[in-house]
Amino acid sequence: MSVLDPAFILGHYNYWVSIILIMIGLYTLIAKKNLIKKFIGLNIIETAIFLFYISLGDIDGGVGPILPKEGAVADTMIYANPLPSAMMLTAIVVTLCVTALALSFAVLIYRRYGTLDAGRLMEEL
Amino acid sequence: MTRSDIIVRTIARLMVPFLLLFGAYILLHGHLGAGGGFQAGIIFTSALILAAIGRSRIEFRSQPAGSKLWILGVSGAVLFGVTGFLGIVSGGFYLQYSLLPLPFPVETIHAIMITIVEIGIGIAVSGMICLVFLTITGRGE
Amino acid sequence: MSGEVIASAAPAIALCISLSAAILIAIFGNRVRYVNEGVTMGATLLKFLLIFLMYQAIMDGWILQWAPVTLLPGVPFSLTVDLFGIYFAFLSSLLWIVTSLFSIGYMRSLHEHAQTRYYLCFAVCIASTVGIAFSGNLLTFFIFYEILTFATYPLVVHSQTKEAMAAGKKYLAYLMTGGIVLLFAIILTYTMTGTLDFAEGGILAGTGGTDILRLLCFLFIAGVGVKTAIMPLHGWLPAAMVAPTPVSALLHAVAVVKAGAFGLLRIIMYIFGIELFTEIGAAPVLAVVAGCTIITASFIALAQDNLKMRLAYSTISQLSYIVLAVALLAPAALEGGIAHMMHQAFMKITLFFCAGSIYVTTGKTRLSEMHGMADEMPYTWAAFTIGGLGLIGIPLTAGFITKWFIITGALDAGAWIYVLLLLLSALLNAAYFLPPIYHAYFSEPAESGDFEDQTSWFIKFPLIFTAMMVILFGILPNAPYFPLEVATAIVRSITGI
Amino acid sequence: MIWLVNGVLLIALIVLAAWALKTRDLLVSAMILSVYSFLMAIIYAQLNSPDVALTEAAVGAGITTVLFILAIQKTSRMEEDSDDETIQKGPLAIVLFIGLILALAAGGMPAFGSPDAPAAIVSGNLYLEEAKEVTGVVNIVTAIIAYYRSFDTLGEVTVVFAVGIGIIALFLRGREEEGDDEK
Amino acid sequence: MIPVTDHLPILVVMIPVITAYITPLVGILLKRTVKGIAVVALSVNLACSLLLAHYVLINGPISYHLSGVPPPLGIEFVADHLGAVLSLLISAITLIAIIYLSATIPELGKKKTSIFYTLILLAVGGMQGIVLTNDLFNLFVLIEILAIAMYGLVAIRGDGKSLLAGYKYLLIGSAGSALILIGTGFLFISTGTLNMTLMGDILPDIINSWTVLGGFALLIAGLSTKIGLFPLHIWMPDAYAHAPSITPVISTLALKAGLVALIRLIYVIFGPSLSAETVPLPSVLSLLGAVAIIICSIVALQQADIRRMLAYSTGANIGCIVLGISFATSAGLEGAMLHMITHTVSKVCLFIAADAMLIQAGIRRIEDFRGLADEMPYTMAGFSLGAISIIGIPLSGGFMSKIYVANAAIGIGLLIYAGVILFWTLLTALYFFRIFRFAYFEPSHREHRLHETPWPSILIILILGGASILLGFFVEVPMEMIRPAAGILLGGGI
Repeated sequence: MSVLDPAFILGHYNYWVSIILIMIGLYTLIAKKNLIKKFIGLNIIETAIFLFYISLGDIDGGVGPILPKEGAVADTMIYANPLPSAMMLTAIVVTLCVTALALSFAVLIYRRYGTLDAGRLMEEL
Repeated sequence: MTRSDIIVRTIARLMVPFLLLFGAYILLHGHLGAGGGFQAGIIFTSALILAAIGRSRIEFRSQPAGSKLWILGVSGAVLFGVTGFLGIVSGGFYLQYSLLPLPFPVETIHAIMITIVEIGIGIAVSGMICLVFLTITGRGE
Repeated sequence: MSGEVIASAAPAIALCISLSAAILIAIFGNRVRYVNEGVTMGATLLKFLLIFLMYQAIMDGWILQWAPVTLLPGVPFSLTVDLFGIYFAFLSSLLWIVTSLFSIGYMRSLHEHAQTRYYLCFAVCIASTVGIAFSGNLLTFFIFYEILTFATYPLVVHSQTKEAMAAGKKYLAYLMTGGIVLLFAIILTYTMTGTLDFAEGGILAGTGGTDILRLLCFLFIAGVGVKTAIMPLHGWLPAAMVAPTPVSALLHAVAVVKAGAFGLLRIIMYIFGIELFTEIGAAPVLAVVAGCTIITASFIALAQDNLKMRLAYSTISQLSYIVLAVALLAPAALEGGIAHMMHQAFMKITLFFCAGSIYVTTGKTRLSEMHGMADEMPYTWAAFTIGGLGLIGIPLTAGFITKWFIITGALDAGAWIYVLLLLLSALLNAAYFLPPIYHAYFSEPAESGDFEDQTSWFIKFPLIFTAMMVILFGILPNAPYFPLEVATAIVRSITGI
Repeated sequence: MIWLVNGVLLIALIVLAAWALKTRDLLVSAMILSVYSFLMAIIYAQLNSPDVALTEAAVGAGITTVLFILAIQKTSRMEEDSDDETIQKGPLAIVLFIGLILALAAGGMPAFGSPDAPAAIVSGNLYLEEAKEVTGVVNIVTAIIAYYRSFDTLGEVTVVFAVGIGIIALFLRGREEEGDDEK
Repeated sequence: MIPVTDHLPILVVMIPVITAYITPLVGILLKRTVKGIAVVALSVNLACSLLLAHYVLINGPISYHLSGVPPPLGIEFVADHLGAVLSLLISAITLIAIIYLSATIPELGKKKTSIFYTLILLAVGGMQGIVLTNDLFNLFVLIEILAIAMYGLVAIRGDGKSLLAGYKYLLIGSAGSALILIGTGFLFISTGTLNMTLMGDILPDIINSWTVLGGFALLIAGLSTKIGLFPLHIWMPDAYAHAPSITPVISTLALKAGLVALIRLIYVIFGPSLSAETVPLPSVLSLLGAVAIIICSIVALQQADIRRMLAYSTGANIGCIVLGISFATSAGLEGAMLHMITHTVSKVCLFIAADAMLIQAGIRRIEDFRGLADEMPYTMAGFSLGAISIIGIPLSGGFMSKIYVANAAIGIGLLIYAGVILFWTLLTALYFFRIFRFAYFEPSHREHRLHETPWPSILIILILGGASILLGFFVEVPMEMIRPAAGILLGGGI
């Protein structure tokens, strides 16, 4: 499969978007000096990763993995893979927790030093 | 206290019961549709935060409120963690419920236990996240 | 190692005697008076007795072995006592007794500080020296070899002056680097052979190409060469002379450097094997290095005014006799070399004792200040004379015997150049030992004022004893248990002649 | 048609992310993040993952944003970047390197939405086949979370718990110190 | 009915976690009992780990299906020899640390102390889980539990510097977690499963896919932040310098848990298909390890703060372990695992001794060691024993493990790495001898004579110091577990 093949590019477009988002987020995380901004970056990354996982779980023409209440699994229906969704639910919580922790750090650090600039703060260490 | 404050607070107070109801719905019907313990926990948290906004005078950082939430968070986690040991006691693996000596078909036992687990998650998450919120906000203004 | 191997904890007990002495000293040394000295003396005597008993067993053709645990697959922690090992252990434990006596006299007279640390480290040093002697494989050897390095460090920096700390740094830098190189060689050997046991005839034969063996040989010699003070790896030895004299006497004339020499012999004879060593062409190179060391060190010694420094360079020169003897690869030279380990030890320790005795009594360290001193200190200078003559190689002293054997070996090997070199070295020895002796007896004292010889018998006895031994070795070289006799037996067992 | 909507949404995401990166007003940044999360939730729903969509809407657009706003309220609203606006080369290099790895890796993946991707064959379909009979739960995601992989969920609860007490611990000392200051 | 012994893998994880849940409540209700509960829980945990190790040694690895669902649907725990031995190490060291902690003056307030215990217990649970789990996503969750507990443990003191150190750690750790999550996704998309053993079965067919390699690289990069592999070790010195006493000890263990994850990643998931020809990543790892060894040691030489110095020393040791892991031979693995054990024991000894000195005498800087051997002889003796092992002076644990790693390096013809390890010994000796020189050969500059540490601390320090030396002599004891562990891993796991 050639890299320039439009089918190849289109067939993966969700992945490309999530990669771009991950890169933007990572740049925010590394390059931005503001302690809160860094974690806005982390949230961008994590959300993009969720997008990546959810994309890999989806199947063309499928529906969400909620089966009909009655009767056997309908053969005619295609369901999306439930496992990535389940994993991502856990990951969302983890991200929320890490963000909460990081913001607490930021609030407390601001209270101590009156700045959120990483460049200045790391000199204090 | 401005007029808009009163409006916001009244709306917030009015929304609390609906949010709680919605949370309960999400929690108990998680096995039927989208949603589950965690989402319910988040909605409960929102309700509690709104309640906090609605009654600005409340001293959430005071010891009683804090420790109650703490008990909530802990009991949810313990409920989940200890329920898992039922699996071992009933002769299976940790978190395995199929061997529980209940007079239902396996399917029903699972459904019951899944609900219990979801409740545990919901309680733990709402308790702890609320606590986090109140800890961050509960001071400094 | 030929002979019947029997499992016995005796070697371990011999080690433990010194170690428990160290522990006792560590615990009680600062609290109870005379514990340091009492425990040290008790341990020395006990240990010597045990080693003497083991000596008998070994002479009967047994080999004692104690290998309780495995360290690497196929390499146990092995204490194995064979003839060569017990020979070295005997030497160090015998000299430990006299040095302990001397230490007591020395430390008391000078009211030294930190005596507990001193005696403790001394005991550990002796334990590791005996451990080196008893090592059944290279790894065990290395373990004790390095422990010796680290245990000597506190002794070198004993005075804690700036100069001493600097010397200590130098000492560690040299010896640790050597240790690392040696360790590298050991691991390489292990990877090539899967074993590290000392075996007669070597273990390396047929395991690798000449290049890798040459590299290995180089690494080994560079590794142990540091302790053996082969030039240019000798820098630590003169620096270490800041240590108290008993330390210089026992450790730097005997234990540490002899551990190096012992290791060199062990590696050449029991890891490479004489044949392989010859095959890879390492011997001539080693001989050249040793020859250069002998001559250069002698010349440097000539220029030293500080008595201990002169002795230090003399030690460097004398050690290379042993190396040269090995490198000549002739049985007679080998015998001479092995015997020289012991002979030189006695002669050199006598001289160091004398230096210590002079320092304790008069506080003098420079040769130029020692003119005319023999009248006041007759015993000391008599012993000095015997030791000095011995090192020159005057007949009827121990030194003559070994030099004779080495020269015979050189003649056997057809290495004329080394015969000449040895003779030249003897001349140089004479040049740096005779003048001090002459001045001590016949020159006028530099400064007036007599002093009384108040040296305690703790100091006098050891040097008289070792001087007597030098004469005895010279007169009765072949008496049972005497070095030459044992050396002959060792060489016989290796070469199979 | 759907993919066109998706395409627009995805491009909007990139624009929003870049804007969030660019702006110096943290409050704006946080609001953008909220919108971003909301759009993301719509995409998740599009991709047949209603549970995650619901959660992302509640968490990403809701709770997280509130957290950010709280934090910004308690600190300062504007970034005080001491350095100028230029792109920093070191971080950029790292990001490009990781992006390269990601792109290479993504290139080898099965096409998006392919029904015979290994993930679907090896485990996904198994859940779909047996989960309903075994657990009596029709939302398979719930079945996985609360039964098949409930240990992960227990771990998740533990993470929440750990963060909760961690944050409380951090703020505790603050109180004590403040008490000291008042004295 | 499942035999009770089979439940040991989950018990060692859940006992600390459940105890952690209830500890804060206990802290509110019955303040005095927190220490007791933590000690009891960790003692029970140690007993379980011992039983587990014993069981595994005799009967072989245990596979435990959580929720009673076998893989690929459920989560699997595998208590193989590696997991069992690390579990034992973690339980034992944390128990010792907790006993030490409860025997010393608490440096935090009362409420914080109970939270401190809670976080330690959570960290223990996380570590135990990491070394036992055989599921990649579960590994991620457990790593997060551990990481969050560690962030809390670092910053719990709440003063400015510890907050900054904690934030730095959090930042690097979060980036690492994100990378781990992406890497997991790549491996998941390629193999369709999360179970490591199953992945290992599937991967050889698709090993050359970019997706797999990219996932592998990202996972390793992410894990590097957790194990402090150069150049991602930068959080360590600050975290260790400003955290409360026991945090570096727990962190030392946490690094080892991360290394176990690395070992499983390389050997269980990639397994035999991983060799230098197909995937060059191991040689990259070797290089990183060697560079870590040299650079961290050189930086350690320049440190004035004892804990920073120890942190950089840890960085170098991690490099050595990674070096051993990257050789992909049983000798290398054995050496790496042995070094994990010896380094943990000795470094914990050093940290605890350094902490005892800090509490007792406020000693933080290396210059303060002047005359210490005179005033605190036993503490200093324990410190020296630990240092001897870290340096690698013969017949100590550290010496033997370095020999094993160096031997492995020569075994595959990479003499240069053996040289690096030996040279590193010199560097280590240099920075520890600085301390020895101050402590043993220089007079004290203090106005008051210091008092010796209380005896429970001394006892703990001396036990750890003695253990780090004795490990060298009785190296066969851990090797008995390590050898089969290496064998199993090289066979691609169970």
